[in-house]
Amino acid sequence: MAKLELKNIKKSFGDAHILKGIDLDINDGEFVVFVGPSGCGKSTLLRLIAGLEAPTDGKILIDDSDVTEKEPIDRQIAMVFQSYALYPHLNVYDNMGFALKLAKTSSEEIDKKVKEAAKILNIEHLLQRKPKDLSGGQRQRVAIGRAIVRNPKIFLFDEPLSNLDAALRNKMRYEFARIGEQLATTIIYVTHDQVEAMTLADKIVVLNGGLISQAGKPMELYNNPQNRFVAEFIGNPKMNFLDAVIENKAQIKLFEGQILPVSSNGKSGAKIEIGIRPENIIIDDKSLIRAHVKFVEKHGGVVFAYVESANSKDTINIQLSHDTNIEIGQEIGIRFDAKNCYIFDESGNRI
Amino acid sequence: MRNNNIGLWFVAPAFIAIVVFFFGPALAALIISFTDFDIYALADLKNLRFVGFKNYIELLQTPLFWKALSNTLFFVFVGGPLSMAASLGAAILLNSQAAKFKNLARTIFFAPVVTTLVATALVFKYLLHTKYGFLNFALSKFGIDPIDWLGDPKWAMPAIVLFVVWKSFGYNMVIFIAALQNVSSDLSDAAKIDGANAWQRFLNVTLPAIGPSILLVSIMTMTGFFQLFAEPYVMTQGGPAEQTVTVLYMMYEQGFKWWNLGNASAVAFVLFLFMLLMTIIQTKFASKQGVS
Amino acid sequence: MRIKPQNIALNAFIFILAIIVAFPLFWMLSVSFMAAGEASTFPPPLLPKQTQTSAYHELFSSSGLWKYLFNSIFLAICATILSLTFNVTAGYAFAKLKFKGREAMFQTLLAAMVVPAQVGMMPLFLLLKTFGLVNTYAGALVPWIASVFGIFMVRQFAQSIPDEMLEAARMDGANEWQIFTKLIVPNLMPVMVTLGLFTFLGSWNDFMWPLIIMTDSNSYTLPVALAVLSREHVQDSEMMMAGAVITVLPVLILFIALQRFYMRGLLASSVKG
Amino acid sequence: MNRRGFLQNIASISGLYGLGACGKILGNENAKSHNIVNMWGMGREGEVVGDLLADFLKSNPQIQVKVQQIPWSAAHEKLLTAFAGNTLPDIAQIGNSWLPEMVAIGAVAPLESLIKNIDNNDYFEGIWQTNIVDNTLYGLPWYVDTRLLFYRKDALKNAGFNQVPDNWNDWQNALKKIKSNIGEKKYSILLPLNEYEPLMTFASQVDDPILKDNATLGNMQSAGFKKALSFYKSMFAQKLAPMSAANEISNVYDEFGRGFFSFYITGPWNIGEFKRRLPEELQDAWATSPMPGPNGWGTSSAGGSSLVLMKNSNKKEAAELIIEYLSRPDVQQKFYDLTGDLPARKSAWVNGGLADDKYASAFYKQLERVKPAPAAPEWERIAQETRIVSELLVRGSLNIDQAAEEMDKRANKILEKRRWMLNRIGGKNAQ
Repeated sequence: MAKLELKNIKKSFGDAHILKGIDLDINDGEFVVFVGPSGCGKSTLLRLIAGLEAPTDGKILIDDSDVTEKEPIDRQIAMVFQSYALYPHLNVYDNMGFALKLAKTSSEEIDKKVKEAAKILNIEHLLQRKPKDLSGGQRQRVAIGRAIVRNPKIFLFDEPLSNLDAALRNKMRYEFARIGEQLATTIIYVTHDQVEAMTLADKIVVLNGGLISQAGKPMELYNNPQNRFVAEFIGNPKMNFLDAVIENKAQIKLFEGQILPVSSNGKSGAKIEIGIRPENIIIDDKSLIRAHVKFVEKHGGVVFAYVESANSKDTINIQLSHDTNIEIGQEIGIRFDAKNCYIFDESGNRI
Repeated sequence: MRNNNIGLWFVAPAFIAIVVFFFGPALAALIISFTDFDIYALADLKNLRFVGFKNYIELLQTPLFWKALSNTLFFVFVGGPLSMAASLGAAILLNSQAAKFKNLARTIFFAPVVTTLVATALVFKYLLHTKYGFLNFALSKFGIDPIDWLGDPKWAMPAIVLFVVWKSFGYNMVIFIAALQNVSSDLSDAAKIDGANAWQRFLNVTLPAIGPSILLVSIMTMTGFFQLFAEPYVMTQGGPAEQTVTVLYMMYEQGFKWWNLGNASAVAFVLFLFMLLMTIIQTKFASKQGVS
Repeated sequence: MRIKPQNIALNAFIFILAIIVAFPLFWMLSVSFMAAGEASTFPPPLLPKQTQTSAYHELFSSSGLWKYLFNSIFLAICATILSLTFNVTAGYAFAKLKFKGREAMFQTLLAAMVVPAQVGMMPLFLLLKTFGLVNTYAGALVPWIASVFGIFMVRQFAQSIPDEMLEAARMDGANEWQIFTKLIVPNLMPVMVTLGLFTFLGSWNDFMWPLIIMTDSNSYTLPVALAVLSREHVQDSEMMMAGAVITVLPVLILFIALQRFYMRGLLASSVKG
Repeated sequence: MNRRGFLQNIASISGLYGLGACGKILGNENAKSHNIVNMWGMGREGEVVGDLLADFLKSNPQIQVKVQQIPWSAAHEKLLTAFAGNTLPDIAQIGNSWLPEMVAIGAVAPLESLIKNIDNNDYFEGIWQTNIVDNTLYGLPWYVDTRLLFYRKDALKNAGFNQVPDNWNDWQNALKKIKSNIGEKKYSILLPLNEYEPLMTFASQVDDPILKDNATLGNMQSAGFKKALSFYKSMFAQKLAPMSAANEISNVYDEFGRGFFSFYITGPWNIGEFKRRLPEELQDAWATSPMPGPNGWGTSSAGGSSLVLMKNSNKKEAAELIIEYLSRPDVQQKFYDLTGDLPARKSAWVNGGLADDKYASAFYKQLERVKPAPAAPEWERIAQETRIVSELLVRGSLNIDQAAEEMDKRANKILEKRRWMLNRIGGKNAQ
């Protein structure tokens, strides 16, 4: 268990500036997920923490000691790779024991630790197999097992689930939560999937364009996104956005002229976007905001209706209960409470 | 398909050519190796005797054959691994991220491969000259006395190996570079995190990953080194003291210099058997190691 | 970016290695422009005192080099044409056409890979003798007509042509020969360049077979002529180096110009195992 | 089938274009025509034979000659290959010692019709004998050749000798003296390890023949041969000769000029080369001498080249005219002028004053004392094998007895077929 501090981390490859100044504190025992679209720098950040790359600028501290210039092995970290990176010529047992062997651990000690880890992961029966004889999920466990035996201060996971099919991914997500709890150590987990982030993390760090967009507890990010990027990124299905203009301190005006009683502290006449989650939109035929139903998606428990309104660039997604009788082609009215609206200025910041 | 056997017409010319000009003669060579076919038989077939295994038995009793065989095996087991080590070393150098002008360096390293063997063997013959050769001149700068590279029985083989390594290492280097580019960088990162140093990473990540390439390259290289001929022909004519006579050189001399075609065919088949044996051993060994 | 000292060392090492590897070729070129006897002095000179082409003049005027040059070029071109026609048709058919005995024939060819070419050389010589082809261009070309290696290379490449393309052409009413000439050959162009290059270089650099089959000096190729001349002119290093330059330069230039194709062929042949 | 025919067959089989063009180029070149006599000349002789024949061709316009120059080092190999491949010319110059072999395989035709016009007393006896197999003349000596000593007069004088001693013992003492004068890095004599001639010269000087029983068995373990072998070996053992092959001495003439060695056993062609290649100031410093023998002047090899007519030639008449022309005394003299090759006919020596020439006279003397090589077709191979074993001897991996035994063993093996063939035909037609 350890805490990790990143101080103004920058990383460039030639002219490409991947990380532009990251400051982040990760506490002892926290399960932190780095999430963001591809190219946001999340994997690079992980590799910097691992010591596989050196930062162009900035410092990395583990338990208050500066490890910026240290080799991976001196940082007491373990990492699980997206491709699992198992040694193809070694069997599961040797794969898991490899690092210990390099550290000249006694063979009894190795045996004990490998078997312990195998038990946690339910792979005791696979120890003599070669990686090529394992299924994707099994390889995944071995890769985790290889990290566990090291007893590291920090676990690093680089998109560990992205090579699995959907069903297995759900199962492993649960496993990760369980293992995370069992290990009770600091975990840094990189993913591009916000569902994984929401379900696993103690703390989510949303990265965008080489900078931290927002960091915080999952529900904090969901309920209180600091900017349009986080608002859109977190939450499934996605938040809807409608163009609007600030009328005055207490009101905004939608595209078609409807006035909503939403208070904001922006300047009058400023262009804004309001965001509203699908579950917060209510069908109300009396409402002035009119829309045409273009498509209805029946998921069973819930139904999503995609409607078009002059106010939005894209279709608006509405979450309905399963007993709705809405149909394609219908004209409906929609409304939403002002308290459920998020307002973003032109540069995407929450106001 | 309407015309089912049209493919036969496409294949036939090449197939017939290979059967007539390759399989046929190879089979005939087997038959000839059981006769005393020589220049007299060439003049008059009445002078041909069927001698059974006599050519083979006599061959095994001929000191020159053992000399040639041991010379050839020296090339195969010393020259081959040396050449492969040079290839692998060069490939690793050029595959490292920090290397500059990789393409230029690769072209330079590869150039000897496409050059004409006879011509470059001649160049080396002069470079290795005892008195005026550049190598001895360079060595003299380090205080080493001139070595009679091609004239001293001790040095003739190493000198030819030096040439062959220079000439051939670029070929395998290219194959190794391609193999190294396919080595998963994740795997090498994982090993770094596991605490492996560069040498341990090479042993545990790179080497297993390029194993199949190494097997292939070693079969090709050793097969090639079994067939050395032009090098001794141009550089030493088998001398000094038969030190550089290879099996193929012996076959050439027996066959095309003295026209003892029976003997020469036996030599050719023994060479063939050795090469076959090598290939089988290597493949077996590799499949045991789990390289597919 | 921090420049690590080991990176400097690595590049310096590569640089030195490149110099060592290139040196023999550089020296060959340098000596070929020296005055007669200049290279046989101590210490060995690196560069000619005065660049001159006398060694080349001597070579061309007295030793019939034009003839050897012609023989080498002519044989290499014919070998290339032969190899392309025979191997491309066969390689394509093995990859894309179904016919009786295809597998058996292919396995037979596969078996040929383990038999060294030299085994059959002596009977081949006798065979060609009965046809009166010893000491003829045709005799020298026989080994280049078709090669298992070439067929494999073409086959491997042709397998990537989608069957749908051939089927579409058949639906359009093309016959097999039209499909081959109009559709396949253009699509096989890259591998044909590679195969052609390999054959050309192989024929040009070949030594043992022309040495055996070309019995008189009018028919020598450059490598054979060079080997023979070198025994007669041991002391004329400048002239021999000029001969080496003439022999090496064409293939080196060809290789550098078509390097991309060469490397592809090399790698293709290395994955066949 | 000619080339064009073959290629057109290929072309028609495969339906290819390009090759038609190839066929044309092939067909036009090198076509065999009926009035062209093909001739092979070796080395320098091959270069000058065209000039020699200029007058002949003027007076015989119906005959055309196409000369091929074959390098000496590959000549024997090329002759056999051409025989095997059916590509022999009409006339060839061949080494004397190869004649039995060429006769045995049936490559050459007897020169019966020529013999009437030739006076064999005008030839050196030892040389003439090499051209006769089974009492039949198969070759006409064209030039003669033997090996003898080229040496540095100054080195010999410094050692206290005015001329080359006539026996092995004194000669070697002279060599030792020279060695002690010139020191560690230089040598008294060059005996190139890649040539069998020096050893065979010594071997020809002893009483025992090299092969015995109608040349079907080796006789290398005889006392005589071993004596020659010991003498040869002692030259290296006492560091009188360097352990190197001729091709490792980059330039024999320069090295001779620099005094790297002072004695060299070689042939007459080097008279011209020494004159041409040695610097001006050394021109008076060298001389030639007949070979010393075990007890007084010794024999040397009956070398040289003969002109032979090939059996498969279809231009025999024209070919014989050419051979006859080339052995005329006046042509022989011109030949000498062009090449420095010694004329085969004594009259050419005397008429041209060659017999009294300061360098050539030693050869004239030596040629009266030459022995033909053993008349076994396998001789060339045996000689080569013997050389290889002698190199092992010199380099110390075998002793004299072992070497002699090994030489016999190799010779006997090579001669096995000859013994079988002679048995089969009951000893008749020994060749």
